[in-house]
Amino acid sequence: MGAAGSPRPESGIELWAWMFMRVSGVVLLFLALGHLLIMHLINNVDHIDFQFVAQRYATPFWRTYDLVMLWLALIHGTNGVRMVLVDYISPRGWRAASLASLYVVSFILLTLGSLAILTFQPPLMGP
Amino acid sequence: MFKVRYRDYLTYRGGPGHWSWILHRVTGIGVFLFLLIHIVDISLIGWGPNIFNKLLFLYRYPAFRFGEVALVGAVVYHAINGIRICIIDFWPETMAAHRKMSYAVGIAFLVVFIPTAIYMLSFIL
Amino acid sequence: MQVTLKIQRYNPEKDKAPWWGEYKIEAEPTDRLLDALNYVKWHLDGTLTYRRSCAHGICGSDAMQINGANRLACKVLLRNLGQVITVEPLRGYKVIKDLLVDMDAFLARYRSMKPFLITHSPQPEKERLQSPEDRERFDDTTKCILCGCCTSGCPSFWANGEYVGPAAIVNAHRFLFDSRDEGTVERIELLNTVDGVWRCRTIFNCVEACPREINVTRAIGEVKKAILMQKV
Amino acid sequence: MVQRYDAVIVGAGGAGLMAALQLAGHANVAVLSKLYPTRSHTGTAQGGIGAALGNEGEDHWEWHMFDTIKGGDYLVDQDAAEILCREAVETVYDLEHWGLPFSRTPEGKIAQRPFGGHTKEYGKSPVRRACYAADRTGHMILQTCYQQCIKNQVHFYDEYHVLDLLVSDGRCAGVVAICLATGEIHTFHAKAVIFAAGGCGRMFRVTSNAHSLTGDGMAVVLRNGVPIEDMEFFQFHPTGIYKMGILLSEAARGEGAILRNKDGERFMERYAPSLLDLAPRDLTSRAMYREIREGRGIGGKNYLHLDMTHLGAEVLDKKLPDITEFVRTYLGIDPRTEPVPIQPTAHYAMGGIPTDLDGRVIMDERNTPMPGLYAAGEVACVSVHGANRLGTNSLVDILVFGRRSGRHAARFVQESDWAPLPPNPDEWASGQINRLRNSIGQERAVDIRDVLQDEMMEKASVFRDAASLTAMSEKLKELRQRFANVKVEDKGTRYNTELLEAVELENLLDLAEVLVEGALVRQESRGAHFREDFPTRDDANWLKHTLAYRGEKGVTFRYKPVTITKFQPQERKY
Ligand SMILES: Cc1cc2nc3c(=O)[nH]c(=O)nc-3n(C[C@H](O)[C@H](O)[C@H](O)COP(=O)(O)OP(=O)(O)OC[C@H]3O[C@@H](n4cnc5c(N)ncnc54)[C@H](O)[C@@H]3O)c2cc1C
Ligand code: HEM
Ligand code: SF4
Ligand code: F3S
Ligand code: FES
Repeated sequence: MGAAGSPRPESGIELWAWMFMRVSGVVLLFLALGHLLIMHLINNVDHIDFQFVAQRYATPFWRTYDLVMLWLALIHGTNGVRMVLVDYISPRGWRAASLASLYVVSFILLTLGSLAILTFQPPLMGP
Repeated sequence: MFKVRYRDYLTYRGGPGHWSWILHRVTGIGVFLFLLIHIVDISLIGWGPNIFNKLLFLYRYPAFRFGEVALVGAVVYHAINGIRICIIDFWPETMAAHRKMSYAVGIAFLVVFIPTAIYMLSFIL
Repeated sequence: MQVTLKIQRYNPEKDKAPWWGEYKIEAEPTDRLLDALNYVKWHLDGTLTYRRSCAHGICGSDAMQINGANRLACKVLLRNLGQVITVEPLRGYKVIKDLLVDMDAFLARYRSMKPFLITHSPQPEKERLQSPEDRERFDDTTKCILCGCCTSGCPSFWANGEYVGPAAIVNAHRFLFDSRDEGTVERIELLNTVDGVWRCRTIFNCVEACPREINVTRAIGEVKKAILMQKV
Repeated sequence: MVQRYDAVIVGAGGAGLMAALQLAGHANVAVLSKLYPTRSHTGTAQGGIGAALGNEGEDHWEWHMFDTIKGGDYLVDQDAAEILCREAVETVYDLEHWGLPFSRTPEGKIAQRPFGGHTKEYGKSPVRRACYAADRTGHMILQTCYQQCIKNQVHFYDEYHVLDLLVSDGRCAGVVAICLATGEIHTFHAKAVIFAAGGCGRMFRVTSNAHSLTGDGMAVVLRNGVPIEDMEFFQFHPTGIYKMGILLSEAARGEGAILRNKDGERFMERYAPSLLDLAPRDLTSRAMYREIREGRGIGGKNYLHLDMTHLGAEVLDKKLPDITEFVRTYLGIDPRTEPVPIQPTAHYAMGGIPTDLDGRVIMDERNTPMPGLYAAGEVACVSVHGANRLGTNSLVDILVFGRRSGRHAARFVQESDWAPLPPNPDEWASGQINRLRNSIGQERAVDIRDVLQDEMMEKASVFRDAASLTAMSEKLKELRQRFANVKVEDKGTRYNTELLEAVELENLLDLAEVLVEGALVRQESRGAHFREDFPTRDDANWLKHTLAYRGEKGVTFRYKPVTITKFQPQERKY
């Protein structure tokens, strides 16, 4: 806070972040709940194995589905955690450091996950 | 440095919105952390069926199965409450009924989650 | 009826840490909590310190935590509080003595929001006209008495005191939605920041606490929407 | 610690802030206030501010002036009343331009409602003259003025309690105040001081006034040789919530609420056949006391009913929301369906520090000003309210004369230099604080105050006579002796509110004495001052203002003629 208590001027990014949280939330509502429904209820982890994934990824639909969900969930979650960190960590240095780690981790995982989804080569059907 | 004053959150007698928010935040962080792990394990699929299948075994331990139920609960609560947040944000006039909406989220969550949890636990028990 | 007041006491001139004072008093169920505090101060312990003035919920002096929630001591009656009543200072501000906290930061935030009518066009000789509907648009937020109940009850503010807080936004809303005001752009610059409206997570504690029954969250929501309209 | 300013304003209510706005930008000015500015009692004013805008029916400032003078039982200085009523109009427009959210008429103009004693064509029928913002007009005035001060970067010393006035060579040299947060004594050396410290209703048990309204301003100047004018005229507002005194604005009756006794009778028909429930306050309060005395109080007790049940939810919720809420909160009853128990409540001091038309404090009947000293608002007596103030006129008074005193002071500080500070300027104030803090007596301030408030209520309120006033005068002597033994448990420095309550009590005792002695001497009945042993107005002997001085030998009096310009005194009938 400045001496007069005026808030720091800002780039206006918060508005977009706020908007994104809501839009991605609504889309995730369908994607994530759909994902849970398919993976954990209709099927359950007992049935899930390499084979199962391989079958699913044979069609581009599920790849796209998972890719969109991955991006939205990860960015939504990252921004959510960013909000939490900015709430609780006030000292500039600590804040910058924690945010940087968050972004690095998220970026690595985003790359990793995207590569996994995009580059996965389903082996030919068979045992 | 970390100025989280847990005592405040738990002892202040706020309204239902207070509790909704605590849960939304906790579930959000929880799901995010799970997501991080989940991406790592899924990406192992690139290493071939052997490793991947072995790893998925982990998910079949009972402890993980309970965790899975909690995960579903967290996502369901976060999702339903997220809808409430979106509604009040885009239609501020609905705030007149803000208490009712928080309670409604609670009820909707229980309605969805209890049968789901029972169904999921029935595989383990 | 007999009630026990458990009051958080702290005088930094004497005490190392806050402690609880317990006072048993006879009172009428229709007495205000402020009457009970006055009784303690006047008859049991003269050192008990708090602010008060109007005694009917208009000046905003005696905001404090009563049974764990922010209220004005002069606006709650004993009959609604039970046999044992806990009284603590507002959260999120520095305690100066007993129930009296430092409100400077709170008021500085209010002042930072340019809480005055901004106009550029020339003044008419008589009044500016304003339809009853336009007047009604911001009626709710004109009621604010700057008591601090809302900001001090906001978890987002506890987490981070950089948040300007609901009270400051309420007062910005009062001008933003006044059809006579021409300072929309300046005000939106102030509000469209991390520490402005976007730190509000629609928790509604402010609404629950506001003794003037202002729908604070709604006002904040309307400001968010107004920013959206401006920028998108 | 000594600070230097061109001008210092004591009090941040409507009057103080308005004065500050005139000085801001022209002089180095500081506003001292024992409360944070927006906590000032101006914020509690509900009903409205009177100005002959004529937005809802024809109106003229001359009519307003006539009502003010007649309402004040012809003790009003008519040159002052003329200024009040003329400048009211531009003041209201100023407030509107500053952003005050007045309620509006369908055409978008400032809405106006009827109020007690305000009439058209010199008393013919009620007129809509009170401009309002729902029932929180004072709140909006206070907020708006404070907001303008923020805009103009006025310098505030919040939570500074003024203890003493500094006078040297017959000139005002500044004030001494205690900073509540630290307990330090500060001397403010100033060319001009404007007192705007509000009223003193807390000398009565049942009052609409805040705990903080203890007449500090009046007492501080009185102690320094300045007289107090017309203190015997103290207004009792007819509709205070039973026992608590919380005010239910006249706006309620303006919107149609009716006073009823235990038989459900609209008894005002007998006392004021033409204005009925909207008769001026002195008359209405007396009528209520009569009803109670004659056994027509509700259940034989000392209260009556204010009936709003016929007004409908729309009017209650839209036009009187705060009042409706007070009734719900404090009485637990719904004014839509049940009548509200009410009783007259001590409300407003017509008297105060005597000033001329520019707010300069005057020292005697020849209007000799004390250079550099000003007063405005309820603390002052210009006198525009005479023996009885009309509803809505105080808000006009604080703004019109707050502004005039500010403007005059702004000119004054350009032209003059600082009066020298007296040696040891804070000697008296520090002495008072130390004496109280170190006192070894056994009296509790609260016990003395309780007696004061109860006895004043009984002996010096709506009805008075020689016997009751003499008894009260004796009582005050006894209380003063007890006060010498008052003890303060809190020996600390920061926010020692117990100590301040003792200071405030001393002020109340001084003022109660002035009130009681003045009332005892004034052997007539006029406006709010009603002597049962002298029940009629006596213009031959008493058409004059009281100036009370307090010295070694107690209170002494001088008298000042009333200025009469347009309206000759007549019998007062409604
Ligand atoms: C309940 C109620 C309703 C009313 N309704 C109306 C109405 O509808 N219309 C109308 O015209 N009038 C109304 N009045 C009367 C009117 O509101 C007051 O007379 C007027 O507001 C007084 O204003 P002021 O500026 O003189 O003083 P206040 O607003 O009382 O301010 C006094 C200031 O002085 C400061 N102060 C006091 N003592 C000291 C000290 N020792 N040191 C430093 N600072 C000090 C205080 O902190 C405060 O800032 C009403 C009054 C009451 C009580
Ligand atoms: C399923 C549908 C989802 C919806 C509708 C949704 C909705 C929202 C909304 C609206 C917010 C903003 C809250 C605010 O600004 O106050 C939010 C915050 C958040 N979300 Fe989600 N979300 C969903 C899924 C997820 C997922 C899958 C994750 C994890 C990766 C997640 C993690 C978070 C986090 C960490 C926050 C921040 C919490 C806080 O600031 O208190 N959300 N969510
Ligand atoms: S919005 Fe309500 S709670 Fe907040 S400061 Fe204003 S009156 Fe108090
Ligand atoms: S409690 Fe706080 S987060 Fe927003 S809704 Fe109220 S300001
Ligand atoms: S004392 Fe004024 S709000 Fe409670």
